[in-house]
Amino acid sequence: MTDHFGKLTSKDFASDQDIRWCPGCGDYSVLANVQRVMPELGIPRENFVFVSGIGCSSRFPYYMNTYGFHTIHGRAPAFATGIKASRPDLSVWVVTGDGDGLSIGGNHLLHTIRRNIDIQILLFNNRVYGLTKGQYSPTSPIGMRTQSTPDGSIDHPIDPLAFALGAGATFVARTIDVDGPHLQQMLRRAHSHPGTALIEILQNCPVYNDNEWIEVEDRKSRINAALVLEDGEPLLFGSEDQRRGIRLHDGIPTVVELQKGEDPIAAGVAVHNERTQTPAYAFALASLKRPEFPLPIGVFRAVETATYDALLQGQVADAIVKRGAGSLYDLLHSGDTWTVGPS
Amino acid sequence: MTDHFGKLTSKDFASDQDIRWCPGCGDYSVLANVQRVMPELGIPRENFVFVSGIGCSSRFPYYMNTYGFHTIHGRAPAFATGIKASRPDLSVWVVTGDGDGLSIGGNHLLHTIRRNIDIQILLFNNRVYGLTKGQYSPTSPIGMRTQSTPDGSIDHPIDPLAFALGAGATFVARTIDVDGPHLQQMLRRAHSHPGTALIEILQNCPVYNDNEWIEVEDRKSRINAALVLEDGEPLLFGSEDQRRGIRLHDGIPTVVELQKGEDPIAAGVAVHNERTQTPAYAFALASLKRPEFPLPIGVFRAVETATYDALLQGQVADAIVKRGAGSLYDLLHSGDTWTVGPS
Amino acid sequence: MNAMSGKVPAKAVRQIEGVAIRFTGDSGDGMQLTGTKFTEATALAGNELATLPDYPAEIRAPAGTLAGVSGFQIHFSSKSVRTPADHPDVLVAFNPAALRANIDDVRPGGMVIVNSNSFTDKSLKRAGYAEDPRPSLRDRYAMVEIPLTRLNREVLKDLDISMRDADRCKNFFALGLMYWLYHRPMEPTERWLENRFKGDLLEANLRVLRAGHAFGETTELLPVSYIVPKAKIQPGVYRNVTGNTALAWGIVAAGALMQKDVFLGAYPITPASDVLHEVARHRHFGVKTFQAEDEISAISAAIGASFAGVLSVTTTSGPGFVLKQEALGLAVMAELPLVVIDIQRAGPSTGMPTKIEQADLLLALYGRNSDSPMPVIAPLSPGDCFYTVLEAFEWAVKYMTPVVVLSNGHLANSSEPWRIPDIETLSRPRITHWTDAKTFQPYARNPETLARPWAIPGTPGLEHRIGGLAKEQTTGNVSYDPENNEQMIRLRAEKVARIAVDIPPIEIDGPESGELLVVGWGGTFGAITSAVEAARVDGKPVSSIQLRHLNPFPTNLEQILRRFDKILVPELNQGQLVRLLRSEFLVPAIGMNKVRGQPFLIEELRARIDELLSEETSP
Amino acid sequence: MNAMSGKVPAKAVRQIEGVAIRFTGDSGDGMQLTGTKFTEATALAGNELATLPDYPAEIRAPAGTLAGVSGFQIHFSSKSVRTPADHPDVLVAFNPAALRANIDDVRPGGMVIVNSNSFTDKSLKRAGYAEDPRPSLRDRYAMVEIPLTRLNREVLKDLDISMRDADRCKNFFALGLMYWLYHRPMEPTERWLENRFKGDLLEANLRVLRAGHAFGETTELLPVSYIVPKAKIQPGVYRNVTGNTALAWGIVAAGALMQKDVFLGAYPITPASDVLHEVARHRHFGVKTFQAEDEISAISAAIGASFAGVLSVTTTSGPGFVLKQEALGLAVMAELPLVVIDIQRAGPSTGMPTKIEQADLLLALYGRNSDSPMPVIAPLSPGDCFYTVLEAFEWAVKYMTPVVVLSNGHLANSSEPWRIPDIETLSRPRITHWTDAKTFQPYARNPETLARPWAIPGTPGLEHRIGGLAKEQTTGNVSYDPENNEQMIRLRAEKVARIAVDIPPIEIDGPESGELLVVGWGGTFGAITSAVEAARVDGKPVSSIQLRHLNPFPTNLEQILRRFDKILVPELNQGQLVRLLRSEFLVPAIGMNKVRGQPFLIEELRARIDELLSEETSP
Ligand SMILES: Cc1ncc(C[n+]2csc(CCOP(=O)(O)OP(=O)(O)O)c2C)c(N)n1
Ligand SMILES: Cc1ncc(C[n+]2csc(CCOP(=O)(O)OP(=O)(O)O)c2C)c(N)n1
Ligand code: SF4
Ligand code: SF4
Ligand SMILES: [Mg+2]
Ligand SMILES: [Mg+2]
Repeated sequence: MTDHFGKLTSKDFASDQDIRWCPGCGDYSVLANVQRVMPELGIPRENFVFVSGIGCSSRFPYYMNTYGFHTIHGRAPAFATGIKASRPDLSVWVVTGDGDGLSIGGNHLLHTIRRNIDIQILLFNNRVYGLTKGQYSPTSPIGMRTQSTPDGSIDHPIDPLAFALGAGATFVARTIDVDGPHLQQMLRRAHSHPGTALIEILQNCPVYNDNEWIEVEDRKSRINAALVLEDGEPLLFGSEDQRRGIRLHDGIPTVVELQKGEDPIAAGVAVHNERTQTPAYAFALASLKRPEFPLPIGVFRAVETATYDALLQGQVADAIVKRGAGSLYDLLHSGDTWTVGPS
Repeated sequence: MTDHFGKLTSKDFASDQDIRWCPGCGDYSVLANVQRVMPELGIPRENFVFVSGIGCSSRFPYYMNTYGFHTIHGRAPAFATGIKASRPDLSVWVVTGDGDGLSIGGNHLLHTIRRNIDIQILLFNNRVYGLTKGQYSPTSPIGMRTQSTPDGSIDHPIDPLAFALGAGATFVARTIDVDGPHLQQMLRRAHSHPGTALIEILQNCPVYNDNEWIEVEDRKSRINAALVLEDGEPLLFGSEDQRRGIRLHDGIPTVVELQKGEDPIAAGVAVHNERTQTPAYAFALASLKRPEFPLPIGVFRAVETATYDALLQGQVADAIVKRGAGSLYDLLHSGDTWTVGPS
Repeated sequence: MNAMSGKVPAKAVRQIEGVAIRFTGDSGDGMQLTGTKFTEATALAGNELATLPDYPAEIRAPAGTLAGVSGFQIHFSSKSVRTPADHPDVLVAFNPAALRANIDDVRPGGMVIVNSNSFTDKSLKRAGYAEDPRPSLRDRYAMVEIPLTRLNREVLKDLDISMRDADRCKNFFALGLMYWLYHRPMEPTERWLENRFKGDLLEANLRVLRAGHAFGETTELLPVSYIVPKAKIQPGVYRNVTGNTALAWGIVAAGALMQKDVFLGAYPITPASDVLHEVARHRHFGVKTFQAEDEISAISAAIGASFAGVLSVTTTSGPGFVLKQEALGLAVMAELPLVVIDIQRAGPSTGMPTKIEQADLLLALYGRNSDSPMPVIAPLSPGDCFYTVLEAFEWAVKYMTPVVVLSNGHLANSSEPWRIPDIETLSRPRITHWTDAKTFQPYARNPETLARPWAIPGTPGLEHRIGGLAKEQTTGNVSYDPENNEQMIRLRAEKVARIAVDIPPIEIDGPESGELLVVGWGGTFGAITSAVEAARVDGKPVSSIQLRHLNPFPTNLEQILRRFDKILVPELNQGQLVRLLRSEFLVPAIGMNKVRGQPFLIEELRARIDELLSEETSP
Repeated sequence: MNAMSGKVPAKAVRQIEGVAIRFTGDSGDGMQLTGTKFTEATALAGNELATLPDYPAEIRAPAGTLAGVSGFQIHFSSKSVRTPADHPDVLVAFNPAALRANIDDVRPGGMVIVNSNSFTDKSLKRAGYAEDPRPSLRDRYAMVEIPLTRLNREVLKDLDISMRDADRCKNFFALGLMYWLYHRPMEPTERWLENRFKGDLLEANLRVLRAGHAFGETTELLPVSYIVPKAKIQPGVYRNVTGNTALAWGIVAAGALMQKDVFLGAYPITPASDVLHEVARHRHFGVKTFQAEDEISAISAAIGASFAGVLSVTTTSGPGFVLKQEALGLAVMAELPLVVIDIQRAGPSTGMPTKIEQADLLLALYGRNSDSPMPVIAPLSPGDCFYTVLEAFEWAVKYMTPVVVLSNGHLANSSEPWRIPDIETLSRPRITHWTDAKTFQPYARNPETLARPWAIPGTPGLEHRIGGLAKEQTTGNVSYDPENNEQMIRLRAEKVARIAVDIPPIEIDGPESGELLVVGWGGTFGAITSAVEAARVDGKPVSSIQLRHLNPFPTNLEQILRRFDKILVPELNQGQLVRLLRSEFLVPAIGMNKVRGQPFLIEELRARIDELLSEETSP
């Protein structure tokens, strides 16, 4: 038992269950980082709820010593909606995979995001169905050969963040399983955002889709392969001597090569602003794809607008103010009634 | 019976069923225009299949004298996928509503669009559930009071086209129930697009949500309220003496007021290009919302890329070329076999 | 009878036991309102009554067509009334389509009141009549042909309202006439009009209502008016409720009584949507409604809310109930309290959504992968819907289980006078959430109920994980142990079986044993009881029971079944309860099945009862 | 027996009737491969055989833990073999965890072969052993302790391969040893290695295989080797098939035989995914597979494909089957041909996805809103899966109906030698699509089968609309007519009932009448038949039938049931078929239910049979 007066540590967030992921799975790193961030959030442990669907990633709640619900395939956001809508005091985290969240569960993700209910969603994107042994997923690239696509997949992949922005997301971010500090920062940011915060976590599945994200996982290649978003900073990437930037003109992103010392803003490079009201800006970032562009990492968008749970709670509070707390007697006697006397 | 040598007329596409929409419903106009366009498409009537889910709009197939399937709520795109994937020779049209297609059916719409299967989807957007008598829908504006939201709805609406672009749509367009010529043009364009073509049809429901689109339905107010997209033309709207344009700089759309005679392009107004590869451009258009911006009408995006049905058919054809048409004998005798002789 | 005060009716007055009237017209003619007002007046007049509204399937079918006909039937009496009656004694038809759609239901020789102005060539054609049907009907019915449109217009000709508005009042002319005919009080309707309208419209409606009444007094078309004496009714305060309103109030009341917030997750579907609508109006009870993106989300959110510690419920109908089954399986595994209300409608598939069936019983019991037992209750009448919901919530929290309530489209929309319960007499189960961290085990069981603890987030030291994978006893950890799995499956089944101790023994209507027992369930109560009682009045040896509790069954059910030679099980399906009784008790129960989208008629039940009783009993 | 040519075994050889061997080790130890190779060699040696693989639930559980243990059991004999055997006679355990997880299953006194090098402190601890279990086991089993790791490394020490690669060969050392022990041919495995590997890896594997064999010849640990004579097997060409492969080939074969393209819509789910995988490999048959976004989309697409005129099928397991029910209801209403394959797994909810149950029968029958009858077939063995699918397609197109096939996780993954059918003997139903526009009516019915015409898009003049709303007879137009609705519901039920004429009478295994009849269904065939036959050998008056056809039942089922005093219905669920039999025929059938995620043991069936036979027969 944890002493609730002392400070919690990451250990306090580890449950007693044996972890059942394959050796080398990216999920381990995510788990460790989540456990590290939780104690910092200033929330009593008993107020955390982790909710998941089905998949390797969805076993996550079992390993967190918080309240947890491992539900059914694809529906975690709906369960989480019920939890948060009825108990806005809880800190609700959804863990889902690219299959769980975007295949069978795409619709719930869509509607959760558009309602902007105040929860955090961690989408583990390994571009494959791990738990069912390696079929392609909605984020898998065209041509991927798997057991279910021996001749190569023919479905165009979904980009989770473009999808989320299309659904009206108020907070989207992307991070990398093995980059602890960045991952932790994204977790903190997601937590502090009022509304649905979606983090796409690029996750390696060494068994069924090894090295899918190696370009950005690897610290060396990352310099050119990733665009690290920093609020208020120009959209720059590349090494010192090969700096490049992103220009967004007429709605079309392009790469601008910068001379040494050249002022990026003067060269037309856009400056990152997470709070840009129009989703068009963040969507333009989400449309940047390898290999033509670097892959943006960080917070794409963080704008504030009313959350579903707060509005719902507000309607209840307003109703009580306006009509008084409900009286069952009044309800049953409302409208036309008549009395039958003893005969 | 129609004479298949004579030219078909719109009458040939009207079935013998009594139409069951309310008087004044926008669906009538859409039906009439669809029946008018069908004979022009050069396809034998028996090769058309209309597929729908459940809703007022989804009764559409009953009124078309083609093959038709009125399926279950929200799943029409999946049925259509099976039809088109197995019979690429058919011309498959989905009719759906904002509830059918974006509420219960959002996931199928998402995946159909991302697969880019070669079908046409007509999404009747009346921003309400008609058939179930007037609850708010996923496209209803915040605050809408309906039977299920007596205190006003608190869900942020989805924009069907932004959603579709987030899903990777290759063709999206928007049109208006009562604008016959434009509607017909959009139908023809959707038909000629290889891949999933989504048309959002702004549709009036006089019974449960009257005049929702009156600003753009009305020819007078439309001049300022709508931005009619024309390929290769600058994004201009407004009356002669109050011309305005849309600028898309740094990923952020803005309205540019033009002086009389001013060159829009010089003023930074973007030029519409349906074939812009990046979806960021069309998404920027889809992000334009009333009243800050005019509502774009027309084809937002029309880019060509491989369709699911063609790729699938191609895999079958390739397999036959490479391995010969399947032999059941060979299949059953493949791998290790042994013979047991008569004892 | 104030409406008539000061005037002595000049015409004959006859006393009758009861009567059934059906108001019919085009959807635009206001038949539902007319019926409702008549019902209110009748309730105040002190009769027993039952009603049945009948809406067209289309939102707005073309005016004047059969598809657009709307109807409202009311049956009232000085004796007990349990159904809206098989056949109306009086048909009021506002147009030819309404006449055509309904005339075959009218009791032979019954009264048929028509608007003679509506019999134009055009409207006859719209209704599909090749010729005017009235001449031939005059032989078979007491035809009362009133130039309603004209009379109505005349009354209003000096008012500054449009012709359309004037014509829309004519239902109140007819209502006034019917008030006269059956000596109903006018004030409640007048009062309602005054609250609802003002200015010329108020004036118009009041005028035509009174004009209709006056027309009755003077017209020679109606030589007699009728008095239906007050019925013996249990004293109390009454109101009309439809089944759907009663369900909604049951939901709100559960929260109020158990002092808990309530969460309702729902996706609109006919005929369940009105429950969502009604509950949504009562946010000040701390009740939250969530219109989900689909049925799966609706139930998932409800289960989430239950995990979070509020009372939770999800409402739907047939196809939506199917979609909820996977999540329901999780609720069984997670052992969380949840109420699922399925308002059955005619299927299969989309079927006839506005029509009546009771064919989701086996779905409720078996619609999930693998054995996942779940209690099922079915209300017997509109008012009983209220108590059923309360009972379902009580079971759900006491036994930590999802509970299914099976209403149907008939109960949903029909109304009955309902004695408002004394709130003090309603049970108020105290909900206790586990708090002691030392002794906490997520799947430890209450030795009596076998319920596991309801331990909710926010409670320090009780952090735990649940889910759909097989669970170890007591700890709830994931377990693939074969022995454990079998025990958990048996424990869950046993838990549901134990609910039987909370079910009162079922009471037999009629002799305790004998030749024939009729066994019904849920919403067919009125028709079955009426038929069986009528048969007994005729000296037939027949009894009946009506099951509210379908799983588990009442403990005395088996003994009762064994006491009768024959068992007849009438159901609005192809035979569901009858299968359960046969397999459970090996009794040769016989099904009587109707799947026409309509309730049972008393006469058809009666006919089958008589037939069975006259058959030779086979060994 | 070429492997031994030139060498006369110097040790004793004993002839036995049969033996069951279980290979067990860590998931990384290659147990499935070892078992498969042994199976192939055994099949070629001419024995009857049955196998059972047992995978860990996790993808890659931590090495050396109980969770990571993988197993493969093979039972082979010179007599008939129907199950993998309750208890292995021989256990091969590669590490302590494998020993611990399996030892309790071994027949008392059986042989236990272990890798003695693996009994390190660390691995004992990982397996959860407090101390080395071997000393205590030596009393109870014939322990054969071989320093497998060391011997294997020695054989390979001069090769240029990593230690890891070397260690990964040790399963072939064991395999070679077992080949020696049971006189299995080595060539098939050698040939397979040569096709699979090259260079040093090939060399390494071949070497250890042969070294294992040679070790058997020389070691004193194994003084005797065993010969299992050839079985009397029906002549023909044989191969091994798992149930899932047979299902997949049945799907491909249906298209080839009916000369139709095939469409398979599926969403991955254990244990059904392999059917999708296998079918996807055969595009050159004109077979299209569609991995959908979920189960609802998978079946919807399949129904669409059926409407479009191809053979269509959807495959899934428990929770996915639940999700398909709403669309299945539409298929019933639309009367389109469709095959739905549910590979049942242990539930409820997510349950134990890799474990075995047969508990979706009532779901298949009743899982939809309102009555929507559907034929159901369940294969009896892995090879029978092939024929079941063909039969399902035949029914589907002949009767224009969805058909459910209920396989299970046991059939899915276990394999049996399967006599490859002579393709000429397989039925090749001719599919005719309606073409005559003059006489076309979408819901006109074939008077014999009651099937409606299959009229497909692209056919001029047959344009028509179908859907889930109630339909008028013959025309198929939307209809709310009560009479029509009842008739359509009855017609659809009657159509399914008529399929019975196509079902051959069920054959009794054992006397035609008597004291006890055991009734099973689907995949429990092997265990039930083995138990019943063994009981008869011991003189017990017991017969059995195994139902493949669950809806409709074979027409002679009732007569058979009535000929026995007692009926026992063993099922891997809480009692499903037993309910159907009791309610349908009012026979006092008794359930025997097991829900442990495991198949029936012959001995437990046997015990229950003996028990029932020794009970006093109650009246
Ligand atoms: C209704 C249902 N359908 C299918 C499955 C099988 N299933 C379990 S997890 C999964 C996909 C998981 O993929 P993803 O979400 O990417 O998780 P990962 O294992 O890759 O972390 C599938 C198809 C299921 N459990 N339930
Ligand atoms: C499974 C299921 N859930 C719910 C319904 C009820 N339902 C039918 S149509 C509809 C919404 C229709 O809205 P929309 O698609 O916008 O169509 P409209 O009527 O506005 O044209 C709903 C909720 C249903 N038929 N099936
Ligand atoms: S299969 Fe892949 S995603 Fe799943 S646990 Fe193993 S490595 Fe991780
Ligand atoms: S309810 Fe609205 S959408 Fe439906 S038919 Fe009537 S007007 Fe049209
Ligand atoms: Mg994944
Ligand atoms: Mg709508």
